Amino acid sequence: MRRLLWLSVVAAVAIAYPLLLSSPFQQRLGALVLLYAIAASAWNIVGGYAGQISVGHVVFFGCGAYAAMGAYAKFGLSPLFGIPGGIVLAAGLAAVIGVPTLRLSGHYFSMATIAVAETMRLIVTNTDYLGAAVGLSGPTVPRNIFDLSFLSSLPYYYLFLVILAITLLITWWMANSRMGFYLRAIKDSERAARSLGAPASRTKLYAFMLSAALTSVAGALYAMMFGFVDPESGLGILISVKILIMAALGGAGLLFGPLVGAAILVPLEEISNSWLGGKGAGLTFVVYGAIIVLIARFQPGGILSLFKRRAKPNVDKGAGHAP
Amino acid sequence: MSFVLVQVIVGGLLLGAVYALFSSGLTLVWGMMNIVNFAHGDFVMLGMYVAYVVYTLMGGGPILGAPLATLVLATLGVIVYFGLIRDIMKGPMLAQILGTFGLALLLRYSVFWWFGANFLSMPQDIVGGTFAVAGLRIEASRLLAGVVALLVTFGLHLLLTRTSLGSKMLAVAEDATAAQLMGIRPDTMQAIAWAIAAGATGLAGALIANFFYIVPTVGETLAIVAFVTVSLGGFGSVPGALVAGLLIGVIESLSGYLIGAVYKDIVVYVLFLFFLWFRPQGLMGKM
Amino acid sequence: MLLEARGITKAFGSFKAVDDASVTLEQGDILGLIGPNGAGKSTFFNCLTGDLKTSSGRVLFEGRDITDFTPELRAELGLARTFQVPQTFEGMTVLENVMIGAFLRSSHRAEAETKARAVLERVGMSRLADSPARSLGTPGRKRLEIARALATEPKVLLLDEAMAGLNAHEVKRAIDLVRDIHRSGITLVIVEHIMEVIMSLASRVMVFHQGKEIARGSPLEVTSNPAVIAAYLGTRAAKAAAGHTPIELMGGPIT
Amino acid sequence: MTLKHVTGLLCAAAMSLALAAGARAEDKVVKIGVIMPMSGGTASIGAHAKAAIEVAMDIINNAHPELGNLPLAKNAGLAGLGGAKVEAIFADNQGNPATGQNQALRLITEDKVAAVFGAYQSGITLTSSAIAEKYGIPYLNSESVAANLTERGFKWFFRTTPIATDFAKIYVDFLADLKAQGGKTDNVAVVHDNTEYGTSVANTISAAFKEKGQPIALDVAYPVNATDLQGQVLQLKDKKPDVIIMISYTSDAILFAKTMQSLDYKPPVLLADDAGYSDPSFIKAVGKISQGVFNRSSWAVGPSGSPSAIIADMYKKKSGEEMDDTVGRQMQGFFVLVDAIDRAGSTDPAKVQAALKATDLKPDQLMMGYKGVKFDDKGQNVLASGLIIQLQDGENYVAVWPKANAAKAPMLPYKGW
Repeated sequence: MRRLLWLSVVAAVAIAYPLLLSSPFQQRLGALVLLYAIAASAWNIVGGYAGQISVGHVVFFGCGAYAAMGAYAKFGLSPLFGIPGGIVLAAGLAAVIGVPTLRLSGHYFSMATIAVAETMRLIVTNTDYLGAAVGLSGPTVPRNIFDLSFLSSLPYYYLFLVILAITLLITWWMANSRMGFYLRAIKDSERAARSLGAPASRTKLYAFMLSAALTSVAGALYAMMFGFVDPESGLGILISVKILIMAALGGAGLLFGPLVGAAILVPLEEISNSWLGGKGAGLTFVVYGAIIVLIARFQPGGILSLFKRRAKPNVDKGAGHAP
Repeated sequence: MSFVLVQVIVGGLLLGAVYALFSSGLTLVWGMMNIVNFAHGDFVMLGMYVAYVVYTLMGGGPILGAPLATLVLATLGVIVYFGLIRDIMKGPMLAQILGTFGLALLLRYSVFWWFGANFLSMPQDIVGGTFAVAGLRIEASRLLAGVVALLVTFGLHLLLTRTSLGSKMLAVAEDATAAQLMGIRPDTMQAIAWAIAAGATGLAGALIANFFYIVPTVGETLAIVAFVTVSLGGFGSVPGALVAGLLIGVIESLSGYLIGAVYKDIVVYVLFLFFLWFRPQGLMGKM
Repeated sequence: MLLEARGITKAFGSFKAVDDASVTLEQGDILGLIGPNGAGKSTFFNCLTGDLKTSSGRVLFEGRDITDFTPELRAELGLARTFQVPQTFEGMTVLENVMIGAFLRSSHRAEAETKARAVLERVGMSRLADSPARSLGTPGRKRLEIARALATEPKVLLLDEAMAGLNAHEVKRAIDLVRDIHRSGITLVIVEHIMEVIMSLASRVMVFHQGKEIARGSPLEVTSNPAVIAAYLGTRAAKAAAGHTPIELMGGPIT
Repeated sequence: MTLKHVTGLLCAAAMSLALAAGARAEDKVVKIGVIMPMSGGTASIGAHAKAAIEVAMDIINNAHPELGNLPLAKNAGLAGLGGAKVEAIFADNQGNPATGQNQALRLITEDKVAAVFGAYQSGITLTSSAIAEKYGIPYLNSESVAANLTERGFKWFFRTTPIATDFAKIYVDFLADLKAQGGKTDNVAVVHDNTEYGTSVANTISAAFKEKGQPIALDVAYPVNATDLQGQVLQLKDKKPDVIIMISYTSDAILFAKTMQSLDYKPPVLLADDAGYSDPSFIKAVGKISQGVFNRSSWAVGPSGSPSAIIADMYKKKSGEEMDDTVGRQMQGFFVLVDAIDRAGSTDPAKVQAALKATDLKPDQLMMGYKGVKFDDKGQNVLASGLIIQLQDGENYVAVWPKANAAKAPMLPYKGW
C-alpha cells in the first residue's frame, strides 16, 4: 500500500515537473534525466538483476542511434522507423556477443564487453557508409512531426516518460516472474541455480538481449533529440560507464535505482558544467568525481539501499570471489 | 624477413615492454583484491607529472624523477587504500567501478586544474637520445623503460613467490579471514599491495614521460591498453602481464605496419576476444 | 534401475581423481559414499550431478544416457543435490531461495510460492520464511539447501555432507528429516564423513580410496573390511585396531 | 526586534538594491555565448580560445586607437549600441556533441545571449548550431572545417574560417611553386588520423591533387591519440615520398616528431595542416626537432607596432603563449560577429543576421591574412584564405609563401633536428 502511495507521488512529480519548472533548460534537463534513466534501467536488467557487469552496453546504444539516424540519412525515412531496426540489430548482436561472453566470469565478462564495444567503435569509425568519423546527422529542419525534431523539450520529455514507464514496467514484470528470480539466483550462485534447474546460460542470454533491445531504444531517442551521432558520442566507452554509474549510484538491481541515479547525476553534471565549465579549469569534473567517490565510499550499494534492508551491501560479496 | 620488419618487431617489443610496465601494478591489485582500478591510467599520468615537475624544478632526469614518482605514488596508493578502497571492497563489484571511476576524474581534473591542459614534453635526449645497433634504431628512453619493465616484473614475481611478505600477501588474497586467524593483518598487507602497485605505476609513468607527451587526459589513452594487457595475461599474474604486453606490442606494431594503423586496435581486440573464448582465464591466470 | 554410473573416470591433467567407478541405484535406495579426504567421492558425486564433465564413462538415468546433460537438465529429469559448502542465494529471503527450486515445476510466481511454503513447512522452517537467507547459520543453511532441492520435486536427492558442521542434536534432527524424505519415496545418495549417519541411514555403502572404489556392500560389511580400515587409518593402525569395532574407530568427522 | 535582525534586514535591502542596479547596468551589456572544449583531450584549445576572446573583449570594450582600421578598436564599447560593452559567457562542451547542444540551449534561453560563438569540433558545431537555428539566434563559427556544416540550409549559421577545399588549393599551388623552383614534389603522401577532421581534410586534399593530375601516392591513416607511431614512420621511411602532408592533433604531432627523430627519418618536405602543428605546446615540446616544417596558416605577425604584432603581444601577456593560427581565427571570428552586432545597432537577432549577411570587411580591417570577410548564401566566408609558414628556427613560424606575404624564403629540405 505504501509502495503504491510512493509510486503515485513519483508519477505525479514526473508528470508535473516540466510544467512547474518550465524554462527550456530545466525541461531539457528533465528530458535528459529520463533518457539516461531509460538507458540505465535497461542496463539494470543485465547488470543489476543478473549481476553481469557489462561495460560495453554502448554497443547497443549505438545500434539504436545509428539505426535511427541511418533511417533518415540513408533512406530519407523518419528516424522513428529506425527504432525497430535498432531493436532487432541490438538483440541480434546481443545474442552473438552473449553466447561466448556470458560464460565468462566477473571481470572477464566486463573486459570482453569493453573489447567488443571498442572494436565496434573502431569498425564504425572506419566505415564510410556509416559516415565514418564524421557521423550521421538527423533532420535539423523537421519535415513533419514524425521527424521528432522539436524546438521545445516538452514533447521529448513526455515521450521519454512514457518509454521509461514502459521500460520500468517490463523490468518490474521480469523481476517478478520466474526469469527475474532465476537471474537473482544466478547472480548469487550460478552453480546452485543450475542445480535447481535454472537454465543459466539461456536466462542470462535472454536478459542480455532484452536489456540490449531497450538500450537501443534509448540510443535511438538520444540521437533523435540531438539530431546527430558519431562514433564517439554513439559508441564511446564513456557512455557505457556513465550508464553503469547511474545505475550503481542509485542502486543496481532495484527497480527505481537507475532513475534515482540519473536524477542525481544528470543535473549534477549539467549544472556543475553550467556553473563551473566556463572557467575552463576542469572544476566540473573535480566536483563530479568527488561526489561519486563519496557516494561509493559511504553508500556502496547505491543511494536507494539506504531505504532497502534487502539490498544492503553484503560483506562476503565481491571481495570474496576467487580471482 | 625484410630489415624494416625487424625494426617493426623490435619497436613492438619495446612498446610491449612499456605496456607490461604500466600494467603490472594494475594486475597486482586486481589479482590480490579483485578490484578493478579505473583510476589506473591516471596513476600513470600522475607519475608522468611528478617526473616532469622534478625535471623542471631540479633539472633532474629519470635518476631523480623515477624514484620520486615511485615514492609519491606509493604514498598516494596507501592514502587511496585507507581512504576509499578498504571501504568499497566490502561492497559489490559495481561500487568499485563507481569509486575508482570517480577517483579517476578527481585525479585527472585536479592535475588539469593545477597544470592546465597544455601538452608537455621532456627533452628528447633526457636519457641519451637514440642509438643504432646493427642498423636498428633504438631509443634509449624506451630501452630503459623496457629494461625496468623486466626488472619490475621479475622483482614483483620474486616478492610474491620468494619472500614471507609475498606469501602473506598471497594468503590474504586467498582468504582474508583465514589469514587473519594466522596472525596476518589483511589491512596492512592490502595497504602494502596498494603501495607497491601504485609505486610501480608511478615508476612506469616517470619512465614513459621520457618519450611520450604529458597531458592530464593521457591516462585515458593508456588505461584501456592496460586493461586488455592485464586480462590477456590473467588477472593477478605479473609474468602474464609481461607476456601479454609484449604480445600486444608486437601484434600492434606488425598489424599497424602490414594492415594499416587504424586497424591495429581492432586486430588486438578481436584476437583478445577469440583468446578469451578458448582460454577464459587469460594466459597465466588461474581458473 | 533409477540411476547408473558406468566406468566413470575423471582426470585433472594426469591426475585421476576418480578412476573407473561404477554404481547402480534402485528406487528406494539410500546409497552412502564414504572415503577419506581427497578420495574422489566428491568428484564422483559431481560427475553424477553434472557439475563436472566426466573424462570417460557414462551416466544413465532411468535408462537414458545423461552423460552430456547439463546440471539444469538433470534437475529437470529429477536429480537434485545440495552443496558441501552451502550455496545460499544471499540476496534473497529463505522463501525466495526455496521458490527458485519450486519454479522448476511451476512457472507462475504464486504457485511457486505456495509450493515453497509447503516445503518450508515440511522441513520445519516456516517461521523463517521471510528472513533474509544470509541471516541463517550453518544448520539453517544446510536445511535450506535440502528444502530448495526438495522443491524441485526430485526422484533422486544427492546430499553432499549435509551434516558436516552440525552438533549432535542438529545431526539427529537432520537424520530425521532425511528419513522422512526417504519415506516419501525419494531415492538418496549421501556423501558423509560422519559414520553414525551412514550407519543409521544408508542401505548400501561405497568406499573410495585414491580415486578407486575399494569396497561396497552394507554398512556393516564395509566397515569390517580390512582394506577400508587400512585406507582410513593406514595399514599399521589397522592391525593394531584389530580388536576394536570398526565403527568406533571411524566415528566422527575426519575433516 | 534585536539589533541583529535590523542589520540583517538592512543587508537584505542593500543587496536587493545592488541587484537592481546590476540589472540596469546590464542593459548596456551585449552577451555572447562562447562554446569551447574546456575539458577532455582538446581542453588546451578551449583555454587558449578563452584567453584570446578575453583579449578581443579588451580591444572592443576599451579604446585602442593604436590598432588602426580594426573595427571596434578605436573607441570603448560598441558605438552602434551607445557604447555597450561586450561580455562573453563561456561554456564547456566537454568534447561531447550532446553537452555542446545543452550548453547552447542554456546560453540562449537562460543567459539570453545575443549570439553564439563556437564550438571547435565540427560535430559539436553541428549539434549546437542546430539549437541556435531553431531559436533563430545567429551562430558564428570560426574554426570547424567540416564541409557539411554550411550545406544544411541554415539561415543563422556563419563561418569565417577557410575550409578544407580552400587550403587544399593552397597546398597544390605551393607545391607547384616549389617544383618550379627546382624542388622535387611529385610523390606526395598524406598522413592523417581517423577523426572527422583528419579524414575529411585528407579526402579533400586527395581530391584536389587528383584533379591537378597528381594523385596522392601514399595515404597513411592512424588512430587518434596513438600510443605508438613507429609503424607509420617506418612505412614512410620505406616508401620515401617527396612530400608528406601531416594532418594531426597535438598529441600525435608530438609523438610523430619524436618517433621520426628516433628512427632518423626526414622527408624532403614536411607540410603540416595546422591543428597540432600550430599548437604552441607542440613548438615548446618538439619545435627544436621539427625545424623546417611547413604549416598552413592565416595568421602572420606583422612588423612590430603593426596591429597584428600588438594583438599578439596582448595575447601573450594574457595567456603566456605565442599567438597561433587557431586562436587567431577564433579571435577574428569573434570580431566579425561583434562588428555585425555593432552595425546592426541592436541585439535583435534578425537585425544581427541581416548585418552578418551584409558583412564586407577588407583585409586592412582584419587581424588575419584573409582576403576579406564576406558570406555567401550558405554562410561561408568566400574570401577566407591562407598562407604557408615555416618553423625555420624551431621556435617561431615565419611566412614563406605566397611571395607577396613572405617574410623569408622557404628553407629546403626539411631540417628536423
